[in-house]
Amino acid sequence: MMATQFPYITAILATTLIGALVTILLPEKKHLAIKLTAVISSFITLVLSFILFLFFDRTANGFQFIEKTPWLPQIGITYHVGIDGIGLSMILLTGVIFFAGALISSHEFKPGGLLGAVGRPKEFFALLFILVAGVFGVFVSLDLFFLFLFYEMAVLPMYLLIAIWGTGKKEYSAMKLTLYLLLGSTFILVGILAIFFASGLKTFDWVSLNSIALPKNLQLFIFPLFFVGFGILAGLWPFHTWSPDGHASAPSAVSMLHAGVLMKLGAFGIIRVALPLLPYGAQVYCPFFASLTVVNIVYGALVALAQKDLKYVIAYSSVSHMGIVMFGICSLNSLGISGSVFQMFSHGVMTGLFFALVGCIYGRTHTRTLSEMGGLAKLAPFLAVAFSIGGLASLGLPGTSGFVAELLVLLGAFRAYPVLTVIAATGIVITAIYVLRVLQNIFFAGLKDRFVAPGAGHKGDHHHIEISDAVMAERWPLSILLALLVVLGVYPSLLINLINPGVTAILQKLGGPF
Amino acid sequence: MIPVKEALILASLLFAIGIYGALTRKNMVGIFMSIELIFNSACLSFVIFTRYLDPAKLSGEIFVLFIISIAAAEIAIGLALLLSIYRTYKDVSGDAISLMKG
Amino acid sequence: MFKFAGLALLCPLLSFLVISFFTRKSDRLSAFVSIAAILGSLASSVMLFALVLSQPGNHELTTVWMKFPVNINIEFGFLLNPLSAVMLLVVTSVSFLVQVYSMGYMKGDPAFRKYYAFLSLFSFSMIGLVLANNFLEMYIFWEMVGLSSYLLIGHWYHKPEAAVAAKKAFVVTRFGDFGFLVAILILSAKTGTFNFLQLEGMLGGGILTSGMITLVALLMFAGAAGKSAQFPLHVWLPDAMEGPTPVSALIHAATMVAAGIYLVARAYFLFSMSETAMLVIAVIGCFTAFFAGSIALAQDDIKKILAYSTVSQLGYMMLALGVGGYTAGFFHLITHASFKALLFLTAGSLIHSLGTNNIWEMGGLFRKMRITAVTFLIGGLALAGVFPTSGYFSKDAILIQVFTSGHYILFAMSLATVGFTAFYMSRAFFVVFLSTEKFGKKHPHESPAVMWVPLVILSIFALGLGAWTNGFNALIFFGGPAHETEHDLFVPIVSSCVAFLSALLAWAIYQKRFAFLTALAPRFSAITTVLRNKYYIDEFYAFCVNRVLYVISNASAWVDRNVVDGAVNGTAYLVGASANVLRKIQTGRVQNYALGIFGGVVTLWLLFSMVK
Amino acid sequence: MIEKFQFYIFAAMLIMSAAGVVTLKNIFHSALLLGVALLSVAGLYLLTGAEFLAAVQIIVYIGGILTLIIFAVMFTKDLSDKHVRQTNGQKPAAFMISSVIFGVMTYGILRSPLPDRDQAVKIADTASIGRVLFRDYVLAFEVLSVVLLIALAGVIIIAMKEKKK
Repeated sequence: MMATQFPYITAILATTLIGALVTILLPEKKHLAIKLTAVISSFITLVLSFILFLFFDRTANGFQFIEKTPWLPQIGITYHVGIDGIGLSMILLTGVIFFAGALISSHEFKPGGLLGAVGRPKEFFALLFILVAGVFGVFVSLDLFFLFLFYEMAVLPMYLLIAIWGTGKKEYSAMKLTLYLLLGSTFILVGILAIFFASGLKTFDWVSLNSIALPKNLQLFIFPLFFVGFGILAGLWPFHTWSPDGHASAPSAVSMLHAGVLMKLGAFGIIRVALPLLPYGAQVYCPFFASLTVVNIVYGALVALAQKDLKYVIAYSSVSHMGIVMFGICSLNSLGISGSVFQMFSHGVMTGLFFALVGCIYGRTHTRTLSEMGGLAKLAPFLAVAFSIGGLASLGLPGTSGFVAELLVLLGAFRAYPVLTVIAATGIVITAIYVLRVLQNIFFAGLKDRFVAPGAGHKGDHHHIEISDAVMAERWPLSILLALLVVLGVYPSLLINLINPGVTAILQKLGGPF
Repeated sequence: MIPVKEALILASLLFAIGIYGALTRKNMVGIFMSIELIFNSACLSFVIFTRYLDPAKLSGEIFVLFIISIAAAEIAIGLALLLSIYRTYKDVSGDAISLMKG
Repeated sequence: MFKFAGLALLCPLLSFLVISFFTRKSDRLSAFVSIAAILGSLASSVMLFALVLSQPGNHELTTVWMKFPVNINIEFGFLLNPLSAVMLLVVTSVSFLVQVYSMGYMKGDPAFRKYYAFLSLFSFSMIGLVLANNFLEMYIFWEMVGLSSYLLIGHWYHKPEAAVAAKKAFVVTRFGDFGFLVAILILSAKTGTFNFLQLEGMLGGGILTSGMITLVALLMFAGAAGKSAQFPLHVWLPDAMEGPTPVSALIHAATMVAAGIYLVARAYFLFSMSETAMLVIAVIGCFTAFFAGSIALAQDDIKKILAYSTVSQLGYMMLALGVGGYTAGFFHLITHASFKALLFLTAGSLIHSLGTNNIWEMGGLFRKMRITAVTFLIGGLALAGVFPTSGYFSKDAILIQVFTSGHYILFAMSLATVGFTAFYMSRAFFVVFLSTEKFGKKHPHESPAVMWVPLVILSIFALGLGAWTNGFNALIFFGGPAHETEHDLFVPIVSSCVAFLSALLAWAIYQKRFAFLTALAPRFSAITTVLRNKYYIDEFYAFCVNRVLYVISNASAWVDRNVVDGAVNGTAYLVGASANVLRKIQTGRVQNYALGIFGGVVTLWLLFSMVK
Repeated sequence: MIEKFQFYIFAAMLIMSAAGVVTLKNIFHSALLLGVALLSVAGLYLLTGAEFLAAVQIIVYIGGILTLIIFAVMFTKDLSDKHVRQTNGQKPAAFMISSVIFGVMTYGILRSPLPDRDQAVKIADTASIGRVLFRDYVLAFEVLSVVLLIALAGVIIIAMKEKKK
């Protein structure tokens, strides 16, 4: 097919990097041009990823859209990119979240908006672009060196994005996040180098490395390194504490990208690197890590229940949900891993939605404390509906993608660890409690006196805050995310059929599908 | 001809003395002088080695020439710096200047 | 045949979407769309019922929902047989009547369209639940009815009680659903399928050990108990009365709460394989019936009386299923749907007219609201099981079943419950309709036709469904049709006597107010207090949630902040502190550094030479 | 034999003067002793047959570098009197380190397979050094000249800047 010869993947990476470049070159004052560049290039990446989705051959096994150019052949580094269904679903997710995030943050840069108070849209978007380029890069890399490079590229801009445009104790959070994630990267780097030297192939190429079996001792030694290293980014308990602080301090779009996409890099890394390259290690360690991830699920939900700050609730719910992702991975069977990839997508969309909504709400009420809100459904029905649907997806209600994901993970995990699965399922019950608690606190029950409809406050009145419903710039991104949640909940095969071949390939390395 | 091993031992002794001086001298000029001793020890070794190993090519001697020229440049710059330090601090002892103290 | 099933399922969904996205501007249009859709469903379910009558047995249509390269069967489909056809008929007809009724009841409500959208969503989910051909699909719709119930209970979300009640309903049922989910997980892991018919075959083939079957059955029963408000998960149902009354009639009396019963009936092949599970079901059902009936005795809110009565009746159905009375239990579900929906709607009519729920603020309404009064009476008689209403037939079938099963304690308790039922219904009737007028300046009036016509239709069903007993017995059965036992008159006579005596007692206390009876009241004050407070179960749960769950949750949050994160910050502090010590090495003196360099070189030399 | 004798004489001179350079309290004396040490090295060069180097050593080191150093000593004269401590507190450690360095190097030299006797030596005359320098090492030579130029300029700039202040 002609269409497949166009280097789509490189085009996606290039679009984001060119976007960054253009943004940097634009004059500081031209806010509109900067925002337009951001929205347009994010839209192009979305379109490109959608084209990939359309042209992707669902019947074929293995990787597609492969591009391969030697980069530093002396030490076996190749620019080798390509996607399987797992990578493709993550690319779609990134495209969607990026687009929504660009829209939302363009909106927030308006005077009086959350980001408008800080200003500097140029630097913000440039960093955002670099981050996204890194994210895309990880999902497409078939070379461990590039994978690591892109991984770092995605992590580092986060520091500036949070420390400059964040809220609250942003410097602390940014520092904690960066140091923690770099700790994880160190583990990964050691693991990658160990593979490089132990394989004897003198190459970082994933495909070549995947075709051989690494020595068992080595696998035993480095599998935990990879799992913990990537797990840190995925919020693995007890290495998760960077995430609530980071998410709570970050601006909306950054939280969206971070919780929505960046945390997935961790889980994706485990699926792409740790499982296929170290199958023996996986079999040995996964029962142990499975119990950690169950702690993630239940404990994350319990802690979320006790939070008073809305963003912290969402952040801890991410910890809990990422636990589901990793739990699915640890099940080491096709239902579980497919489920966790699906959950990665679903949670990405859902949490992107949540953080966008939190931004919308915070921008209106100027508070994130749950007890200070109430009854907002009356003034902002759209936000209420959007939050409710997101919440329902979060508690795994059928008809939303969250259900499919959790169901698949539980079905898969039950075959491997029945008792742990039952414990994990209790976490899902607790999720229902805290999601409904949040919904009730913000949107239902009596409307707080402080909040009035637009136009109802008096001039110069500082006691009342005027609350309006979502405007178009907010409705569009939110609607896209909502639609995805529901469509995938009703017709999951859209993704499942993509994911399955990739998962099967991994399972074959693990000793056949079961 | 001179005995090789003794000569080399002599050079290493000179080197050790130079190190000792560089580590203990308080005055920067003293440090410079110790460094010159170290240079000389190196040069001496070069000459001895080239005599013994490769007398035809003279590479050691050429090297020594370069070292001497560089030493000259070094000492010129070093002393210029020393003078400017002296103007600023009225002191040229090695432990007087500790701006980078942690 | 499947065309009709699909039509019945899709009509309400379409109506939900149309109302949500298109007819947002018009109340009338939204109501019209919704009613038209449910009428479509009703029509197709009638057709379906006719078809099933003509060719009984199981008809299955199934498609793959998600495909996996392992032997697991995630599918979506319809299973049509007499059970689902009858249930479908009940659901669509009650939905239809309630939707019509709501036009009058909800008139002028600011969220009228939302209300109809959610009613449609509910109908869709409920129909899907009924038609499901596998456990997973059933679970999906099961959760969705829970969602619609949540949304409708919280219809007046700005009332804090409503918001809390909605949340409580969702969470409590979710506890039960947890069991259901685990049961599904076990089944899937052991058999690789969720399909009812396949599972029936596999279980018959002995794929599970009996212990495993008991476990699965009990877990599944937990789900059913949550939905059908069985003790100890019954607490949400009375609170759910915060929702609009037609919703209570539809969801919390006739259809959704019966889903638990339906689940047990659907999975009867599973339950009947485990005697332990059956016994548990019977005991819990019986206890719930007795217990909720006793609470209903002392309630003042007319909707709460009916709510506890519903819990109690659902207990009956469970009891029937538990003692093997498959037909009887399910028949009671149907008759109960008709007369309980009727009772709720009449209560709605009263509330609509008076604006209060408290029976003591009503009184003497018989003359003002004749249709309501008569239909209420019919419903009450049916509930109390008086001959010849439908309630008589279904309830006595259950009692006979319990009696013949030999569980005499259960029989005694259910007999007592009959007494309770008769007592609280008579009490409500006497206080509301016959006692002296108390409504003061309010002017009670009969409700509009759009409200009373459904009442009349329902009361016809409540009266006449009993005539269908034999036909029903021949249609819905487990194993083989229930044999025509020669009518043992002992049970009906005893139960009727009990009912009559209780009614008489209520009459004496609340209508005649005989002095010697009212004088007794203080002696029972302790019991009344306990009953009024619903045996303090809510308090116990509140304690569990606030003291236990929130304490655990706060403790975890504390641990997270101070132990887990404390370790992180501690590490950071440790690094900082050691840097504080180590920075003293950084003297700023060049010669010190040189010393370090040479010292290092020397040390390395020595080390290497030692290693050699 | 006479050469060996000459060698030991120069060696003794070198070591004693070097020891003086690093230990004497008077920095001016040290500077003078440094001259002696450099001279001894030049002598050793002569003994090894590198006359050209010996000449360069004397011209550049003693004529240039030593002069500079003495200038510097005189500039900072107020710091070189007897009352000022001329050593820091690192004496013991420095002594240990330098003795270990010496020990290890000596050990290595003694253990090495170098024969005690020199090979037959062709006298390296100035002409051959010039040939090698301008043929084989011409590039390095040119670079060196640039380095020297830069150093020259650098010295001037450093000195000038200070004057402005």
